[in-house]
Amino acid sequence: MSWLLPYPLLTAALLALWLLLNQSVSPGQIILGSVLAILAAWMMAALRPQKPRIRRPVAVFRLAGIVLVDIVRSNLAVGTIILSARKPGLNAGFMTIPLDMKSPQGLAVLSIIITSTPGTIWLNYDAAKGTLLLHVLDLVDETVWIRTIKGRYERLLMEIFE
Amino acid sequence: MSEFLLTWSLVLAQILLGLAMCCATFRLVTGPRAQDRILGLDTLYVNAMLMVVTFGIRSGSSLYFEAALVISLLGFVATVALAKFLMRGEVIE
Amino acid sequence: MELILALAIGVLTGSGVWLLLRPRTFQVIIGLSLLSYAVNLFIFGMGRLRVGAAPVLENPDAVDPSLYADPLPQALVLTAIVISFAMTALFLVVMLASRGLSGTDHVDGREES
Amino acid sequence: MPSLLDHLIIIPIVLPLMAGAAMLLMAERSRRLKAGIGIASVVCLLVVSILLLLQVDTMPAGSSVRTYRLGDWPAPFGIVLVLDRLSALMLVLASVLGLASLLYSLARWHRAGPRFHTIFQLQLMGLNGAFLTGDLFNLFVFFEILLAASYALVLHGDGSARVKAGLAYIAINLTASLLFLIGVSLAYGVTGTLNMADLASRIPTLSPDDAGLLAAAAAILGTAFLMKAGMWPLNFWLPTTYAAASAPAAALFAIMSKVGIYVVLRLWLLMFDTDAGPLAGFGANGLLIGGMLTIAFGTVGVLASQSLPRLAGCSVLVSSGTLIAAIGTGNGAVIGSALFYLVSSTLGIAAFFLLVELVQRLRDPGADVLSVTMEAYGETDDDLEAEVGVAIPATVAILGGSFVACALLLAGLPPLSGFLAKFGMMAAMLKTDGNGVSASSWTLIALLTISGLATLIAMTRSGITSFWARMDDSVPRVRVIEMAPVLGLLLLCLGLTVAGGPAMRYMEATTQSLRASQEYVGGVLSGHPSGTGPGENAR
Amino acid sequence: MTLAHDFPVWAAILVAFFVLGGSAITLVGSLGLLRLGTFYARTHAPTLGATMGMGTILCGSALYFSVLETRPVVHEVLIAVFITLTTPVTLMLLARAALYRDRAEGSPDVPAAERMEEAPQRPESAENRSEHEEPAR
Amino acid sequence: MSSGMPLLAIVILPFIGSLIAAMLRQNARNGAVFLAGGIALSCTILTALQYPAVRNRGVLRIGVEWIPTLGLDFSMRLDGFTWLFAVLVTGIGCLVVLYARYYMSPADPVPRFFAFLLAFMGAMMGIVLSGNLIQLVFFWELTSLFSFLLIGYWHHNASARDGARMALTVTATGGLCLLVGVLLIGHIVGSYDLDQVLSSGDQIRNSPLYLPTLILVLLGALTKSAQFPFHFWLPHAMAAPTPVSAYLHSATMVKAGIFLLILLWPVLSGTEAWFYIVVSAGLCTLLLGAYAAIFQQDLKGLLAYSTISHLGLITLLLGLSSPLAAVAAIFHTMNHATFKASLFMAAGIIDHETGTRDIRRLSGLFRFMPITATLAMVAAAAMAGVPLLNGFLSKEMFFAEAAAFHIDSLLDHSLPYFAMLASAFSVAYSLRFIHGVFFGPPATNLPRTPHEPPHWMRFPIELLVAVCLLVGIVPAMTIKPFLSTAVYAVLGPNTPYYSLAIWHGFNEPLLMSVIALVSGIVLYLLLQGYLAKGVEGPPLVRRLKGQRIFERILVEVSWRWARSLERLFGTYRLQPQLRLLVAFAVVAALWPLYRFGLAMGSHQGTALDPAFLLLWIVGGLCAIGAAYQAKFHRLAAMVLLGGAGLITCITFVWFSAPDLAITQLLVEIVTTVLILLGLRWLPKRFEGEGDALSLGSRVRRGRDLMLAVAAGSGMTLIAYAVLTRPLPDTISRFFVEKAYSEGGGRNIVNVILVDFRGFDTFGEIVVLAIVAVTVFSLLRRFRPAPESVEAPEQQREQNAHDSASPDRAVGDTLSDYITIPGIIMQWLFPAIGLVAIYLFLRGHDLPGGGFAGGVTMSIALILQYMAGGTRWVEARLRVLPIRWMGLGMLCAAATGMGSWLFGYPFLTSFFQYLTVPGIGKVPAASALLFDLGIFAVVVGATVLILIALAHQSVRAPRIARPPLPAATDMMKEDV
Ligand code: NA
Ligand code: NA
Repeated sequence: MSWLLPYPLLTAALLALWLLLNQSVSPGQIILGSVLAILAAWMMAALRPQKPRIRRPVAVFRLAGIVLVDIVRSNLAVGTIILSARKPGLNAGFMTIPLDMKSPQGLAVLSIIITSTPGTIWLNYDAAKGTLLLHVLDLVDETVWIRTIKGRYERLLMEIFE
Repeated sequence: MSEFLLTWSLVLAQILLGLAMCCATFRLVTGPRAQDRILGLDTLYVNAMLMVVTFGIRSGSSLYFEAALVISLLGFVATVALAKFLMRGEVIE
Repeated sequence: MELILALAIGVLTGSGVWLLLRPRTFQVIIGLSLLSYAVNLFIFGMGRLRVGAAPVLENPDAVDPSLYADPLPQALVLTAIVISFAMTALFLVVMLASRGLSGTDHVDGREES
Repeated sequence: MPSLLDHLIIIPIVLPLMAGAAMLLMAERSRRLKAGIGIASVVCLLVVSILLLLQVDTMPAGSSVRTYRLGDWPAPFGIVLVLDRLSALMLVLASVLGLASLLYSLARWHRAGPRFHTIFQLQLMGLNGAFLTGDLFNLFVFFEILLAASYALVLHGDGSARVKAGLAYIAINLTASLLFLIGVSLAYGVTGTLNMADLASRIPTLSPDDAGLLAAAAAILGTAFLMKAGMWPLNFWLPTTYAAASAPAAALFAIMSKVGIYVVLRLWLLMFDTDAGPLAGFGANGLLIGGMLTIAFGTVGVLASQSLPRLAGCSVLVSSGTLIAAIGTGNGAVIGSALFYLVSSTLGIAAFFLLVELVQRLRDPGADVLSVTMEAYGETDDDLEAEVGVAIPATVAILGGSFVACALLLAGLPPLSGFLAKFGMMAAMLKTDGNGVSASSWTLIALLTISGLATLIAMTRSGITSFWARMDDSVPRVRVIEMAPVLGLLLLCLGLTVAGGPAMRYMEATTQSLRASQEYVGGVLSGHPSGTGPGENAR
Repeated sequence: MTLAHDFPVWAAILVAFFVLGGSAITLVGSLGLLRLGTFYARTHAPTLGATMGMGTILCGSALYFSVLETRPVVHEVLIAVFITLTTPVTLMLLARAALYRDRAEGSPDVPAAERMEEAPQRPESAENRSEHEEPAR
Repeated sequence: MSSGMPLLAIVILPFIGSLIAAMLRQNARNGAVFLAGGIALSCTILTALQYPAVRNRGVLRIGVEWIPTLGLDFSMRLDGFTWLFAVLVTGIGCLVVLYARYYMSPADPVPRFFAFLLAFMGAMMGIVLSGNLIQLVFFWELTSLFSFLLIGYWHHNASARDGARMALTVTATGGLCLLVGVLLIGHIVGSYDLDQVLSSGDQIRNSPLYLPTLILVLLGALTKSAQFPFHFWLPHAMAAPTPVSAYLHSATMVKAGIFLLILLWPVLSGTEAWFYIVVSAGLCTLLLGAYAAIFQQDLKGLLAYSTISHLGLITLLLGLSSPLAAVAAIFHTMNHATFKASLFMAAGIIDHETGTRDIRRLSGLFRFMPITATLAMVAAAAMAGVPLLNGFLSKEMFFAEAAAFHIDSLLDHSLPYFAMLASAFSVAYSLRFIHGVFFGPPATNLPRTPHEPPHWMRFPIELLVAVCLLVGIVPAMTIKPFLSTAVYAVLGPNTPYYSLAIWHGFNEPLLMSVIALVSGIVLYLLLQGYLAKGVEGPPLVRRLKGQRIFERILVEVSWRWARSLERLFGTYRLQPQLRLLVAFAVVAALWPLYRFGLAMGSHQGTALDPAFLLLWIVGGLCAIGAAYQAKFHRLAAMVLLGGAGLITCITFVWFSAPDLAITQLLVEIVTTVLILLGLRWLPKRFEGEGDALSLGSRVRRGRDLMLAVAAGSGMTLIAYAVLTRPLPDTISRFFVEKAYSEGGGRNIVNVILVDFRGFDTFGEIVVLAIVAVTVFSLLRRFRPAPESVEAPEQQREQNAHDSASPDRAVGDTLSDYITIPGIIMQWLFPAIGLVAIYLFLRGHDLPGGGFAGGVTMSIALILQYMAGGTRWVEARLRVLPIRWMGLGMLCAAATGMGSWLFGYPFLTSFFQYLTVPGIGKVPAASALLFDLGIFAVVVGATVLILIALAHQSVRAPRIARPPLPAATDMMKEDV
């Protein structure tokens, strides 16, 4: 079975992608989509990526909810800074956060979360030291950010991926 | 009523997006550094994608969806290449 | 809108021609790209401008040509885009080869005296 | 069920494509196999094009146009291939040159870079397509094919001269292609059609307001074509590029500039003939003057050439100028002879390009400059006054004989066909039915004469340095497969002289049908499709 | 412009709100490109458009088409997913590249790499800059 | 017909012989001689046998249809005059072959010599026997060609080369003039047929084109017959082997000019223009030649100048336009041929036996070769016009004509005196020839010891001298019938009474002869002292060297002028060429608009949308910015270009072209990656301090700016004019109506691309494939600029940093940089692939299609290359782009040909709805198969282009090798 579906989750996602693209859940599209999704997964298998393992699917949804809320909040915050401050960006600065997570997939998701959230940007992850360099637009208190990232995101991500 | 509302909100939205594109273009044209220009281009891509989406609503047709989809999926490739060129002096090593 | 597009074509052409006449190969390649945008828009414009009338038959029975933008120039532009991409690639590589062999990126393979 | 013979028209396009594509699937090493396929394909092309020529030639007068509806869509909507005398002639010419160059390249050039055979086949496909298509935009596409392949062939081999020339060649042609697109689309924007025959049929009904725009479209197109044809002042790239290209490529290019001529001839006669209203005869003077200036510049170039390849390149200009000016006269008899000239000069120039490379194996590079300085300051070294002839190796003798033949062809001297061609054009210009001979005809006659003389002087100069004033007596290695194409092409020219009657008759018939544009228009728009199916609703 | 006559007003109001709101947020974000003083600060600006701006406009679109075609039209989700996946990639790579360049020029405004202090400063660093852009103001 | 066949044979046989001779082995001396001799002899006999046909004023004709549309037949014509000439040409040809057998060294590869000689003879016979004027010119130019080869036979001698080239240049130029002249005659008469032309004398002389015709024809004739001022080539032609000189300068080459003058004499002569031009040319030549001959030191030089002089005499006679003079001219032509041929041969024998031709060194040869000396003396006496020899008879006639009255002018009145003067000169040089060579003390230290030549070598001279004597003594019994036949053929009813008697009583001509003879002897005696000094060249006119002037002019005109003209009106640089092309196009487009007027249309445009205006503010700024930045800030220019492209793409969306928008965008992306890949190999440019603009470059920039503005405004103008016009009745109507019903697709653009105009797309993929293959092969031998061979600066620094840090390995910076984003890029790989297939499959009905799908697929691949690097990807994926392209093209072509099986033309599409269980109706169109081919080619080509560029970085070790010198590169690889 694993030769047919090397990445079942990916295959499912690709099938979903196909159905969404075609805006149809007709049997024909499901069959065609499945075939294509399997083919695409084989294509992916050729690249021999590390197999991600998702241990706690529930955490995925929690994380998604948290991130969504954070994004909306940060949007408003950053918007306010841009519009209101006389010289916006004066508080911006770099900071380093030590990370415990090692899973590349987890790190990738973290990078997406951090960068997607307005106000923070992922600059560099030093794999040797396990430190992450960030740039933050409103860097008043580093600890707030460390708490947010390590507490809110990294913990959940480690639950999911490690 | 709804027609009036939709028409004008969309026209206005497109003007806002157009202005947003002008802002991005400011960075694109003035820089000062290469990274600023690339950032401007990336912003321009996102704004353009949104412009296409509003245009789709305005024309009531889903024919323009794929254009937006392609920008969203592949627009980043150009900027990634530019960014990598800045960092490594080479796009493919 | 017609005027805007016509002016856009003019600006692209002007910038493209200016670059085309510059002495550096890179300028020429950018100029050719700008010119090809201008030409693509020009071809496209030859079918006149229609908003919200994409030539895709929503209803296969509605075959009144006045409902749709002229599809032919669009097909022509598609071909033109592909060909100009190919030619850009070729010109680029020849430009690199020339730079490597002649030691200069001047279009004439040597700096002007 | 129509026979395969009905599809003969498209063979010149599909066959080289299939051959070229199939060769992409073969490894780089299997050159011998590829050479075999290439030769087989070109020989087939030659046979097919001769068959097509015979086919059109035997068709009744007034309906000598055959069409092939691609995708079975009727003209003017679909793309049609149109075969008439002119296109059949050009097809034969292209495959003759193709065969000669391909054979020649088998000696060494096909090993000088990867995928030579594919490119070569596709080059032929582009040429054939350009000659056959009856659609303006499709013409653009085939122009791009033949240009793309020609870029590859210019760059084939190595060396900075090729790359440098290639860069300029590509830049100029890309610009011209953009002009082509502008012209085609503008014509579409004004008339609403892309089919050449349909375009011609719409011109008489064109609103006077649109005449200017259509003429502008034609002028822009004309610029692109005349650039390719090598009209002054758009032709400075030509000698440089042709001289830089490898011999078989340059020989094949002899017909490339003729593609521009072909299109001008076809479109101009079709669009702006007498029933074109205010546009009738638009641009004739431009062609005439441009052609004459081109002859003049080409002549100067021939004289100023320091090397044989460049001399050959400049003689392309002379040939192009002659043809452009001949078209510009608008005189049917002149155009008829000009077609004969086209064939003769194309064969001659191709043979010369092939020969030049062999001849250059004889000479040391400094000889060219030396020959002129010796001429200028006299006092040659007279020490070796032995009055015994020097034995000439057979190779050198054959090369020398071929060189003489090329010189005669290019200068328009007997006994080869160049003489008949020039004579025919001059005689036609003088044949005025009682009206006086125009000043432009006098000028053109003078230019033709002077250009012939200049070519002779230049060829003599370089021939003497190459063959008679050789410093060393080493015999270059020339293979039979290199010499045979040259001799073959020259023999064809001799054959053209001997069979001048039938050849000239064909050219006259071609011109007549070209000038009767209704024949073409009618043939294409209503015409006799060759590959029709059983019925309308069969689709 | 083919806007349906019988489009429900409530939906129209919602769509208008989403679309206008989204574009306003996007404009604010892009305005950030103008207003923010340093490159790193500016990198935060486009995320507004790429997250909430995009999200609301896509919501508007999904709502509009769902009402128009009286069936759920949700393929806008794809755009959201793709933008969410791709924009961070660009920004990360770009910001890191900028960091490298600033470090290489010895800019005092960026945190130095651990060993960078010891690495010899290149005297020709100004020249390196002149290739692709003007010196930073 | 059959009666004319020998004429054909006479012309063709020599050419056949020539071909055979050319194929003989180089040492096949006797074979070549027998061949050449046999052919010359058979031609002579064949010619002689035709006499009965022409004797009674008959004309022999044969015509073979050649090019009827041009009014050209291949026709032969023989009358009394041409018969006589033909006999001369073939007869002397026989003798020359015999003579050459002994003259040419055994080491000489004579087959080539005889091949040229025979061909020359054939060409000469062609001239003589031509029945129409174009054919005459045809053979005329052939004689120029073969004489060139003959003169240059000993081409290792520079003088032979120069002499040959000069002869060719002068005579071929004349030939071209003659061609035009003949064309004019044809224009006037309406035919090139000789009989018709000869009967249209009045028409020609009264034509307004008479003068140009005359001048052009005379240019041909006078250059060929070496008349002043074109005489200078002849002495230099003496570099030829002596048999050649004997042949060319007695009976053939130079006589071709005379032949033409005589042939056309009935139609061209008799006017003042004719008189003045021909007489002056003849007179100058006569005097100058004779004068120069006296002072020559080379035997052959003396004979050459004497030939010039005698040709002048004949020309002068023809110029007089009187029938009697014409008779004299014909007669003297024959006589000159006989004595001059024998003299040349004699000179050749002397040269052959003594090893020199220098009169200063030769002396007293009578002792060593009495027979040859006697023969030469007789021939020389004929040349001098001594009684009882043929030369005397014609000279008498000449004197009589010179003294006669023609056109009342100073020229006419002075003629007798000049005639006597020239004759005196000829006596003097004949004396010099005889006295200087055969008498006096025996010569010492000659290169060889002289003795009599082999008998058969002398035989031709004996024969010719016998003719001289016989004609001179008994003209009535020998030459008279033939001469009268010839004369009648030329003059027809105008034939005058003339007498060939030796003795006409004491009359003016005799007196003149005596005076000339005596003064010639006196002159020679007076000059002996001067001649003994052995000075080169004739006094007074020594500085006037025609050859030097000719060479100077030739070099000046054909080289220096040509080079400066080429520089002035041409260029080798690209920029001016592009400028010209653009300017030409702008002018060409605007000129008709100006001429026919340009009105804007009245079409109701689309309403202004402020957002669209904003878009193009952005687009315009990007375009102008790109133009501004491209010189020093390449990356900025690229980014700006991308902005302009994006706006273009949105414009397509705006105006209802979703397919275009998608394609434009995809291509945009690929192009950016492509140019960036290239940029790595383009060393940086620095904005140097020395970039202050010079005035010249300011002017150039100003001009370019104006051109750019003109081009831009022109495009705006035209675009606006069209955009505001209503759309004409376009062929698109058909596409809209048939797209679904007959094309089976709803996306009309795509149906056009794969069906209605699928052939365009077919071509387009071929272009793509060609370019990809070209890029590939160009990059296989790519040598980067030396500055960019190394890894980029960034990489070197980052690697240095990595290796300097104790806790980092080289490459860590890269992996820190790319790993995390790389994972996301990897995730996107199958997604993009799926989207590619989606775009491909839906193309026929909705925006998308094979091209869009193909490019998307290749972007998916390239993204992996960007994330993981070349080696990483290629260790995992095996992409064979060339195969993809080949298969794609074959697939497209096979789809196209598939319709043949059903009896339809290429690319006819088939579609129908298949009902698939569970899916429903599925459109199955052959167009999809075609689109698949496109997809494959696009993937293959795009990937090949990008990967080939990307591979350059991997090739580093090979690249690091210094580039080979360019020109020899190919050779080295090849051999
Ligand atoms: Na962020
Ligand atoms: Na017409």
